[in-house]
Amino acid sequence: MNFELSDEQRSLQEAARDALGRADTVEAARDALEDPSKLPNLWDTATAAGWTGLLVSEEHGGVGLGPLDAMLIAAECGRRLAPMPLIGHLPATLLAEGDELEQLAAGDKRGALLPAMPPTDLDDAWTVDPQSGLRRSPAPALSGGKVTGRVHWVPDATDADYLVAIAVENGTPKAVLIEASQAGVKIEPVIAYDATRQMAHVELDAAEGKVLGASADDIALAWSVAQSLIAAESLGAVEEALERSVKYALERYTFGRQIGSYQAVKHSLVEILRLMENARSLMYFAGWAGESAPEQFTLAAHTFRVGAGEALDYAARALISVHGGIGATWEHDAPLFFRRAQLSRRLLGGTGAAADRVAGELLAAAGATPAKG
Amino acid sequence: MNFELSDEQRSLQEAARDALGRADTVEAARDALEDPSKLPNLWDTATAAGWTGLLVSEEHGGVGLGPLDAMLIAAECGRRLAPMPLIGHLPATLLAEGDELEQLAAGDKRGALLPAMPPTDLDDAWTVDPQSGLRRSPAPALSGGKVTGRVHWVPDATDADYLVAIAVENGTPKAVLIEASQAGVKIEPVIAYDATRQMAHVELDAAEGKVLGASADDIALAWSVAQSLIAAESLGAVEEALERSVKYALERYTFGRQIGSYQAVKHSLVEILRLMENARSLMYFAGWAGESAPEQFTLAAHTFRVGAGEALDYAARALISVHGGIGATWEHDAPLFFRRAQLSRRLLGGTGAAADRVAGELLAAAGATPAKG
Amino acid sequence: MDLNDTPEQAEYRTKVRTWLDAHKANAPGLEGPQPGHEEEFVTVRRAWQREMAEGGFAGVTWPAEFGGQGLGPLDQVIVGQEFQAAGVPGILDVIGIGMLGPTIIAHGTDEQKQRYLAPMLHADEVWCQLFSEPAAGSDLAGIQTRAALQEDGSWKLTGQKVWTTNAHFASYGLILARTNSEVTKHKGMSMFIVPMDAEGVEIRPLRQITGEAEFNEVFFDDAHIPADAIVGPVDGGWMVALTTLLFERLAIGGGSESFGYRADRFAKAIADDPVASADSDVRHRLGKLATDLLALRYTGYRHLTDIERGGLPGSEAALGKVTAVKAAIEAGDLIADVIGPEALAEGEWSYLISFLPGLKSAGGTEEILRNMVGERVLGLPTEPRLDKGVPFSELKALEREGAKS
Amino acid sequence: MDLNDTPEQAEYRTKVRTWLDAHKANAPGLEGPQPGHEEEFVTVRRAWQREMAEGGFAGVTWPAEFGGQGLGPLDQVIVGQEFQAAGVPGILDVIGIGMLGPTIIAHGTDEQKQRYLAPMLHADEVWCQLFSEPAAGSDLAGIQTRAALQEDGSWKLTGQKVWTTNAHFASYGLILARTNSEVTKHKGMSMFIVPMDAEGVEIRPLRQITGEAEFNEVFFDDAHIPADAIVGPVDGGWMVALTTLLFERLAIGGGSESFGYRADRFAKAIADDPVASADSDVRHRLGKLATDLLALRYTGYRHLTDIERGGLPGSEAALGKVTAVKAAIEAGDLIADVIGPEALAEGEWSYLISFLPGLKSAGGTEEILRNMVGERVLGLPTEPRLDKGVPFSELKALEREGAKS
Repeated sequence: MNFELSDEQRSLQEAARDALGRADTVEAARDALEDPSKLPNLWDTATAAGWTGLLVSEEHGGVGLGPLDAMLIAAECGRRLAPMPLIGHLPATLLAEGDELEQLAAGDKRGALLPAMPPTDLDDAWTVDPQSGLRRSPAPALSGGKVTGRVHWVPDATDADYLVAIAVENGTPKAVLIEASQAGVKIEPVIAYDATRQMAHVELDAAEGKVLGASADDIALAWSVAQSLIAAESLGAVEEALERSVKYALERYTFGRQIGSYQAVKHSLVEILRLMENARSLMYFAGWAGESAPEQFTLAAHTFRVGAGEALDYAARALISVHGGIGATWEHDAPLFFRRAQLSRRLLGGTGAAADRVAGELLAAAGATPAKG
Repeated sequence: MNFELSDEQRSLQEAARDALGRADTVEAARDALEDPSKLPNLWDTATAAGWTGLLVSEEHGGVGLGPLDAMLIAAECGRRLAPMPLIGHLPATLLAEGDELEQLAAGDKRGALLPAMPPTDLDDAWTVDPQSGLRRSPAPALSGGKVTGRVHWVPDATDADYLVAIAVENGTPKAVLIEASQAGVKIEPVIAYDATRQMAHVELDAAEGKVLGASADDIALAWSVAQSLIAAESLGAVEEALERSVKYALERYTFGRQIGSYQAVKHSLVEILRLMENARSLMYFAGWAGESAPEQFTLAAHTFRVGAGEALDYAARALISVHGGIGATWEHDAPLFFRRAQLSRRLLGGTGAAADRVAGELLAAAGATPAKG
Repeated sequence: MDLNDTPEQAEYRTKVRTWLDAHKANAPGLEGPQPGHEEEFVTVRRAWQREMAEGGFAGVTWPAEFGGQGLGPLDQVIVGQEFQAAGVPGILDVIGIGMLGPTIIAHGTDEQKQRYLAPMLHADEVWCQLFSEPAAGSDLAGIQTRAALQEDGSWKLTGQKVWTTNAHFASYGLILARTNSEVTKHKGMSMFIVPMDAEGVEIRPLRQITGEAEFNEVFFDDAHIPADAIVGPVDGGWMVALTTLLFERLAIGGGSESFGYRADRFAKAIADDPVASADSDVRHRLGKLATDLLALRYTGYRHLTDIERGGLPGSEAALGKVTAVKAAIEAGDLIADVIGPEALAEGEWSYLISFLPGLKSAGGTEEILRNMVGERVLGLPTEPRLDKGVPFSELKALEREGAKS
Repeated sequence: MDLNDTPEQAEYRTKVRTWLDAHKANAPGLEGPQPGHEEEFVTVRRAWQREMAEGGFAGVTWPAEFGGQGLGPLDQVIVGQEFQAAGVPGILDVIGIGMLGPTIIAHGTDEQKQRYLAPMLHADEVWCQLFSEPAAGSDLAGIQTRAALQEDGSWKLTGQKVWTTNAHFASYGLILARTNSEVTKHKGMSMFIVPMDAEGVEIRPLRQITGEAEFNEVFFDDAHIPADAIVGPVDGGWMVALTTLLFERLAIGGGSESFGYRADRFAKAIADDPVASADSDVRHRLGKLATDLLALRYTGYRHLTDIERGGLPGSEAALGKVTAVKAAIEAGDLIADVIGPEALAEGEWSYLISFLPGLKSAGGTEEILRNMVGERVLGLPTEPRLDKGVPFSELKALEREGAKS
């Protein structure tokens, strides 16, 4: 029984914290709302630290670490609201092969997964996020080696060199590595609300690519890893929000007492702690499953997404409330955490779809035969 | 603008409070859990006060009052957890006719509606509560003047003389008045959790009855009135729970202070108040709509059901929590309010179906074309 | 239960409608200032308020001797309802006419009433309220801005105010300042009228999550206030402030839908999506939040009934804001869950979601509201106060000591 | 991240399994006492604990000199896991062996250890804990039960205790009583061993919402306690009580699933209903509460890791109960919403729903837990205490005064 981070993992955390501390990414998150060019380019940081090849085996030029290590890096990025394009890149490295994989691992090329949601117990289809609305779009189609379709709200696609699209051929999902610069690829950058997330709508019109060997399970794994990374970012942001909230609750007085001595404030801060510790346990669950119990990784990654999402929703609002009126102004950083929470909740299927999948996994294990529509 | 109770309504409230104060119905609610015969028979109280004919016109021997007056009586019954069989009886009087109606109005006979849920924007069928599970049962069928089908968890059916069944013939709902004593009627009394509610599963096997003239709208109205009555009972119970909680919060000391001075307790009691006042406004909405804006009554009655149900869920748990451990024991009355809350929430389609209908009404008004299953 | 007008109210409503039919062509739009066009916005809205004042629809409840109509609060509500129905904005200076003018009428000198009320009514001079401070959020009596008495009887003002609406185009502000630190904190404050263009007054906008600068910070650095600018007695400012807050409470009585948080508006956003319209999670969430919003609407009618009967809505009326914010947050969450990131990108839902966190604290944090209602309505005991009976000048030291123990 | 045993643990686990294979045929069922058969239940469970003690599986962490095995808390956890996996109950006297025995080992005299520990281990004498009182809920140090010193050095006990598990078949109780009212409340208490069959001791069951009487009230009316029954020094009872509470916290470390609130159990109830299994409201609710319950399971492993490393789980471990109760309440609500009134009529869901309100307050109300965690883990300041430094005898008067002000 050893359910804690290893010494190596703690070192990795600390190194990430150091590396990310060099730029004031929180301040940059504010400036970028007016002028996106104010965002620091953190790709070099990622490359120098070896994060670009974190999940790639040493044989292919990576460092051969596991999902939990990637989550720890993502958490540190989330803590600093850093515009670090790893949610797109890292899952792409799980599916890429050969020379391109080595380029991605080295950071010479950037990758982005065009994420597709695996089938659920209620729906056999592979789907992608629509531009708007609850009806999901079908994943792109693969035909004659060419990919056609639209995928919306793709994280980190804007500056990607290689897109890893999930495309369906005869009902079977295939991962296809596509050069972003070709004519059949249209990448429309979109920034919504949280300027540190560079997203894009991607249109593929008979885009040519290399069909990769990844199986449906591999592709589903990439989706779950993306879920766990966005969850880890959220957990990091919660840790920062709690720290800042506690600090203010100790500094600020009202009616002659520190506000942290009032039950309403105290209990709300403890609620952040409770949700945060639960989310941390779920990160360990996802990390452990990713390493030692792959059959539980889907469940684990999605519980982590749900738990961390709930924690950030709560913490971002509490950070504002604890600060009173000033927390809702740009005098304070709280709005940046709030915007991060709002957007994160809706990406990659959203936390709602993650909760639905958690239920679906458990119901299927319990032998449910749902009465479909 | 006059959105308050009239003097007459306040007198009605007070008279009800007096009449119900004569028996210790809360104590009886406890005793009845061991021995149902301990429940006082309140039918004579209802008859003497004219409540049995409350919604019946004077012409038919009633007192010709409106839905709001009925809700006020129900609220007083709820406050005392009184085993008053009006949720079954009063809606039945809205559909009955002729001699039977006069008998019901006078209290010479007891009636009970076998409630059927009207179609929604998603489902064209008239349905009744199933014995168990989320799949609703079809309403009984009417054929050749005879009614066949099962209706479960029918309030107040146990001692009823006349059942008013909602039965469907060629897709059209009809109200049918059925003598309970005949061979084709099987009434299986059930008491679940809250011993003050005498319910029954009713089986009709080619039961003979009198097909009444009530239209589909009339029948839908009876359903909504039943919703508003169970809501009113809940509101009354909330008022009592708040009063008892506040009293204890003033009496009880911990760490040298009255517990009501602690924010956690204070804010929780204020939350009961907030939910209670919201529910009261919704009762007035339902009462006003019942009188002056019938096209809004469905929406109003179901918002009241949702609001009062939420208030009672919260208040019953808070009543226990405020009292600490003792609130969860039979030393205290709090468990009786808790049981009342638990059962009320699941009767007559449950508060969940009511929330769904509120949404359905608003969505239909906004021109939705839902993508049905 | 009757939502209809009395005959007198119906008559007044007709009068309002008739005036609106004749004048609404002159009315500006409902939208707020566009970036870069703030001044234009203020100019147009000033003109519209002037037209309203001339028609008798500004200061409806003010006594006739000060240019008002001497009518009741229900008549004011009728004006609001009809203007809303006609899709035209009301007065620009809601705070001045609703709260500060009435305060001056109650506590001001004859000269002050003479000088200030008419230009306020006609929007020639807009006013702002200078009560809140950064270090005195929930505890208004903890303000630190000082007014120091000068030898000539005038005052010098030093300190910082915050949450000041309209400060950047206001002519005057009503300011609460500490004039005596050697008594307990409620007893050493006075109320003044301060010209916003005086030397030593600096105004800085406070941008909110929405990106708008609805509020300002105002800094005072030895700003001069003449002797005759005091409203009410020296060191008697707390009573004057309570009057202002009373009028604020009356103004809120108008109802919770003034923010535009209507169940049908939110339902429309969902109804546009056929999948969402049939989804049971979406429908349950919509049904519950719509229930809250409808409860608010009908609670509003109960409050109007109280007002019609000559009373004030009880303190529990403050809970309406709690419900409104809670339901609107749930609505914003639901709609953005249904629409996705597109809902955040721009437009009404993005604005709604961004606006709510600020609204939650505005006019008192939820914690303070719950304390207030628990104590006044339910009769629950207050918390132990460490600052009771302590001169203001010693409070800081006491706080520091408390923190250590 | 490794959930596997160390080689030593694996070996011990095998030992437990081997013993269980040989003995589990003798084990009673898992269910609680049936109405009217309580005595029988206790008899059977006493015998099973005796068999466990003889096998070395009661008092696993007790020192060998007192009949224990001298093993670590992780070994205790392994015993619990294996017994659970085998579907057999553990010891009857969880409170005695887990908390009261260790307290006596830490603070008792040699004579006391000699006399009481072995019969406790073998369930010949079951024990109960007499700390809580009706008037001292959250504030344990506010107890009023008095032990008055007699001329012969013995004590007379008067007062009332509550929430006493197993009192009706316990031989002895460990009782905290006030021995000096003229000092501040924490300083005037002492700990005693009291025979439950002594004259002047009366036990009354407290029935809960479930209908069960898990707890008792115990009344003392001049009950006699010999001089040698005191545990620890006179007026030094608070330190002894803290030891008991420390062992309680260690016992809780075992994990949150001990109540049986497992995600898969709740999912099974929903899976039985095909309509519910496809309903998005039901699925969202299930997904969220299952997330909480899985978080608890893996938080449990983190705590076990802490224990394995020789520490105690931090104070935040107390939040596990908050999450467990919250998620289980949501599960009960969901399942009863799906099944309908039938779920309340009888059986496991009715029991679950009824049990939770009591569990919520057990071991400290949620408010007190949040205070404790906020102060110890986040370093937030305590609330002002009115009872600081005040002799116990004057507290009542102080409270009355506070209520007036």
